[in-house]
Amino acid sequence: MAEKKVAKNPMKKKKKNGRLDILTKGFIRENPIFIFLLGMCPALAVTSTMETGLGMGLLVILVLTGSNVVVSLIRNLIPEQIQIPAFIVVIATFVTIVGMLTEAYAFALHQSLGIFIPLIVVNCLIMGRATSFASKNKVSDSAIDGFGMALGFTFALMLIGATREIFASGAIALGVYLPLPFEISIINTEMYLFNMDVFAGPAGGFIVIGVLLALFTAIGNYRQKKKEAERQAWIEQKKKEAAERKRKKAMESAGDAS
Amino acid sequence: MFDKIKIAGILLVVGMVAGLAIVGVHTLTEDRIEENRLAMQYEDYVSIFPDMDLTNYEEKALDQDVLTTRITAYDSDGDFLGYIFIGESASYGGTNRVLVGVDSDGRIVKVILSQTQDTANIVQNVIDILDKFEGQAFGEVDYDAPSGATQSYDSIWRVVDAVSLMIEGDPTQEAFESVFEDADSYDVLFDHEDLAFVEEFNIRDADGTILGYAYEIDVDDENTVFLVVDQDDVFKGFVPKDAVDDETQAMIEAYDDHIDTPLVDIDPDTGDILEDAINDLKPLVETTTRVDYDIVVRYKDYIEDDEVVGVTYIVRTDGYNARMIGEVTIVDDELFSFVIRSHNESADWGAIIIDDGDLQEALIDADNPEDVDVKEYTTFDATSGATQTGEAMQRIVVAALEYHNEEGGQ
Amino acid sequence: MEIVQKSAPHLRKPNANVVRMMSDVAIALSPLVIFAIVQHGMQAFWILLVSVLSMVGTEYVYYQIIDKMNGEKFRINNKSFTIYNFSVVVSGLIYGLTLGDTVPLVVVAIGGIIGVFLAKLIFGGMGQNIFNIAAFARVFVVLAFGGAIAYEAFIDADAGATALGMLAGEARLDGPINDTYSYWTMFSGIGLPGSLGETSALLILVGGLYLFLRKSFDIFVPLTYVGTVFLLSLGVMVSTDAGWWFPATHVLAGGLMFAAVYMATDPITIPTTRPGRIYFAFGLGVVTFIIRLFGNLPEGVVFAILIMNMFVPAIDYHKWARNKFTVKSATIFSLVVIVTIILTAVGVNYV
Amino acid sequence: MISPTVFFVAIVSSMLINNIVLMRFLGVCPFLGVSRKTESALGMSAAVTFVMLVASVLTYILYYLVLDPFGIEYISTIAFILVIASLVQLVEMFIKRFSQKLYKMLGIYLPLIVTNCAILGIVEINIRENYAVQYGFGAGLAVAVTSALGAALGFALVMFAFSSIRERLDAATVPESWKGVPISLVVAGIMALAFLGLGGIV
Repeated sequence: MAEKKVAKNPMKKKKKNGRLDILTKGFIRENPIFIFLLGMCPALAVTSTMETGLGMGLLVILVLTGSNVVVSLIRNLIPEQIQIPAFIVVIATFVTIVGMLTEAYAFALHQSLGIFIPLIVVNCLIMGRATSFASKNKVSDSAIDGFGMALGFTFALMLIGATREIFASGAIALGVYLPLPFEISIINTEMYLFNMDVFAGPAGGFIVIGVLLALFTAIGNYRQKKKEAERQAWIEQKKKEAAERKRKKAMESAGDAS
Repeated sequence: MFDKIKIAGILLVVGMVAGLAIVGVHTLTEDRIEENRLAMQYEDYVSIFPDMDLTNYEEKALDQDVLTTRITAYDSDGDFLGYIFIGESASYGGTNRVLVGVDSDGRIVKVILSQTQDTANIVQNVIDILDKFEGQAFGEVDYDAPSGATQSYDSIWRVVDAVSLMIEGDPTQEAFESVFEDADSYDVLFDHEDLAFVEEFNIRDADGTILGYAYEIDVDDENTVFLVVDQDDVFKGFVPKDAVDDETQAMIEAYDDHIDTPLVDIDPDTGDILEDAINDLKPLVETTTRVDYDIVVRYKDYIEDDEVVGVTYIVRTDGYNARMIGEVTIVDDELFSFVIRSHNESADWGAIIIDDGDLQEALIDADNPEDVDVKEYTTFDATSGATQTGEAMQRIVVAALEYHNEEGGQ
Repeated sequence: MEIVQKSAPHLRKPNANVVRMMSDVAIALSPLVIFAIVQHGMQAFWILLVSVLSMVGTEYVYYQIIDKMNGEKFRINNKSFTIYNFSVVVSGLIYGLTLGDTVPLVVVAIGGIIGVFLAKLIFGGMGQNIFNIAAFARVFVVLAFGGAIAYEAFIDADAGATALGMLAGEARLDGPINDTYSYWTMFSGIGLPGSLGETSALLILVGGLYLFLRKSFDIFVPLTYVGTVFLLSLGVMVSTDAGWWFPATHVLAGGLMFAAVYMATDPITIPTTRPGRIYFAFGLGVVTFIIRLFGNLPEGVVFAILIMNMFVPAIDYHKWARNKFTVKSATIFSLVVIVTIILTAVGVNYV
Repeated sequence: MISPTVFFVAIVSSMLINNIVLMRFLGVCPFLGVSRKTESALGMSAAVTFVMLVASVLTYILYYLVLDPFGIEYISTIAFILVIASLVQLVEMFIKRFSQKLYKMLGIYLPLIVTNCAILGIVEINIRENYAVQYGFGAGLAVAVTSALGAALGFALVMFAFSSIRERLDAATVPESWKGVPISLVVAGIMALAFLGLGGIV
């Protein structure tokens, strides 16, 4: 049994469900922050708490899904030469609208994100998805792609934010910035050692992302090594089988001869 | 050509649709955004008086060292809610902006640290104790400082203290106002050590003109009384600072008959501390003339063998630590003697230069005391603070000479 | 074909000399350690012990884990572990000596662990680090645990300020120090408040002299560093009429001497060429003095070391790094020095 | 008359204390992406400086002469990004036409600048700081340009230091999983930590 398992070619990917794959790939495999290093500015600037990270993520979900849909809708109407300016207009429009909505309905979030709301316009992630995916695929796929990618982005921001917040204040709060009907601490260690101011500041942001990235790279490397080992084992086995076959053939022919 | 027009047209359409969408959302959200911005601007006010009507309040600029603004808050029915005092005071990282809310009963509603540059940990330490101000009545505010965030905390209680003075009023000022209606400010002149009164005040009106003088008498630990005279040394009565007990009140009332008689003509026979004060003051009033000068100067005749031979000036200035008072005697337009009568310099450094006497001699001997290099008379180890002590001494002599020359030694 | 690295990395790799150099530094530090324990009591001993142990322990555990991951067998003595050349011990000692005697031990330990991990191990260990390990650990502790340290010694200048702390902010030209501490106190360090190791200029000089005689450090770095601060404060003294206490305090009272002798001379994190080292030390002096005079913090040496560390590879950059001063570079450098002094001396009147 | 110290404070504060990369997190993408070689770091810095200065002049004028008087400040984001995008396009064409040398130096970085948040960020900050209200239109423009120049110089300073550190790190024995961006981020973190020490110098 075990041998059979090894014998499966690990290089052959099993066929995945297309839509689900588009949705989930942004989470880990093509995570915009940890794998592609897109949108590092907001990843550093708005993640001093988990909630601001979540808020930024929500805005990006709205903008990215919206712009992907619109870009995909008009992809056949826009000539090649003016693609970029037209996309910029679309994205900037969405950002402006989302910014105004935030200011009206989530004012605390708007204040804490500050300049980084208009800066969503220049987030490479959004322009990148518009040119590389939405302008080539149909509307429903583009919507799913935008949503999934932004979800991955949100996940990364929340992870960074949670790490920084727990070190900076020893607790993770929810309901301070987002217009939620409650205000609670999800985690509260109440440990004085966790009051490391530095993690709320810029230096902590860089260091936390650096450490998380190293962690992700280490996990990736470990997986790749494992995969590589599996592949090597498979090749060995194939070689062995071939040798066996050869030997058998030789023996057969030898037997025939005798 | 047509292609280019087409491209331009498409861009135009995209732009127009985008513009329309933005304008649409803008009209939808405009009012709410404005509301939110207002709420943020007045966030601190609202957290003190949640019912405050933000469209109807009065703002008055206060001309003070610490307090900058007073907001009078009303609720939506137009009823008076209380005051919000805004003060600014220096702390470690920069200036702290502190808001103190006072309700109509004169109690503290809330103290808010609204702007600070101190580090988060220090601020946290301070915020924890701000709550204890809540509900306290002025006059009995408990200022117990926590260990740790000293400067931050100091900056806050300075503001609360200033508000307290404004609400409660300054007892000294009120006492003076009960004698002189126009009294607007006062300044401390001299400390007196061996006399029945401890401090001497100038009382001024709003223009800065001197209305009269007051002498503070500590009857006992609890009761303080001022002896007030006008600028012609006419007795204006004793007035209590704060409330005094019945015994002291009786002592004061015994002098009511003498009000509006010149001080030198009063000859009481009560045998209490108030009598001592009058007796101590009489010779001062008789022998000296008070003048108002940049550095406060007062002069009296210098008498030797019952003969007036010169003028003695008493000059007050600020030394390194606090007030320093010197007596400069000028005979025949020349410096004759210079004595430091009182000072607060530290015993190790500043006082050495005074006790040494070298600088006094040098100042008297010099043709022009302004040219004396004070630093030469300070020991190497004691340069910094002692130099300021020496410079204060120099200022005293120079001021006396200057005044003497201007007034012609009258 | 392009030759990228002029100062080859092997120059920075551990060699036989390192053991002698590092043990020399440890010997030079020992009078300071004894002085710290005498002056501050057992608390100083515990702080130094924890700071050294945390750094040594982190490095040991790290290399054991790395070996394990590479599939090697467990051995008690690990080949990459740098306790054998005293490098990590010296870092730990210096880090401990920059702390005040009121820092909680657990904070000391966290600073040591994070310091040696983030500033040394992930850069590839001994000889590869860009930033001074002790300086990074100290800065991290100050900024992370500002609250824990502040109340007693560092940030809130009112409560038990160090001698230099009295000169922070508004009071920077007031000079109350001589009223409190005599020159002898500031020179000998007896009774002077401050970090464990920084107070005694006398013992630091003794250690520096030992290192100089053993040729274990580049004497030009501390000379330039202290000289720059002295010249700048002299300029300010002249322009503000402050008096001799001003330069004396800036040289003697803070952590300047300690940093100049033990931290700024760390051969790994300073430039490789002689002129480069002098530019580096001059930069240290300027940054230190600017932070002290204009900044929020009373003390600037550790920040200055980190800031200048980040420009070390730039100073060493192959296109302009030279082993000797040329007439041109010497002229430009002297001009820069003069202009800096004049700017600081004039600028202090406008701030 | 506005005092010259305002300009000095503006330049020092936006260069060192509020350093655009280390403290404001703007332009982190080029900071990490184009800093492998010192030459390219310097080229990028030059391009950023140039575009940043011109963009802050243009957007400032646009905002206070067009958007503000007509009460349409809320479309400023879209207006600014279009100005920057077309400006970059123009500059690219202009340089290509007139100076091949300059084009070789800046050419490949110019397209990257449109999506560089440093430019849009500084322009937005200039408007938010309300210089025109504080100092009047003309002087406000001068202050805005000065602080943009300071920001660009700060960008160049850390780019230069960072790229030389990365060149040295390439030769170091950095553990495999820390190689590249993770160790660079930690270096940037330590740099930010060190820059905190400069707080309050102006």
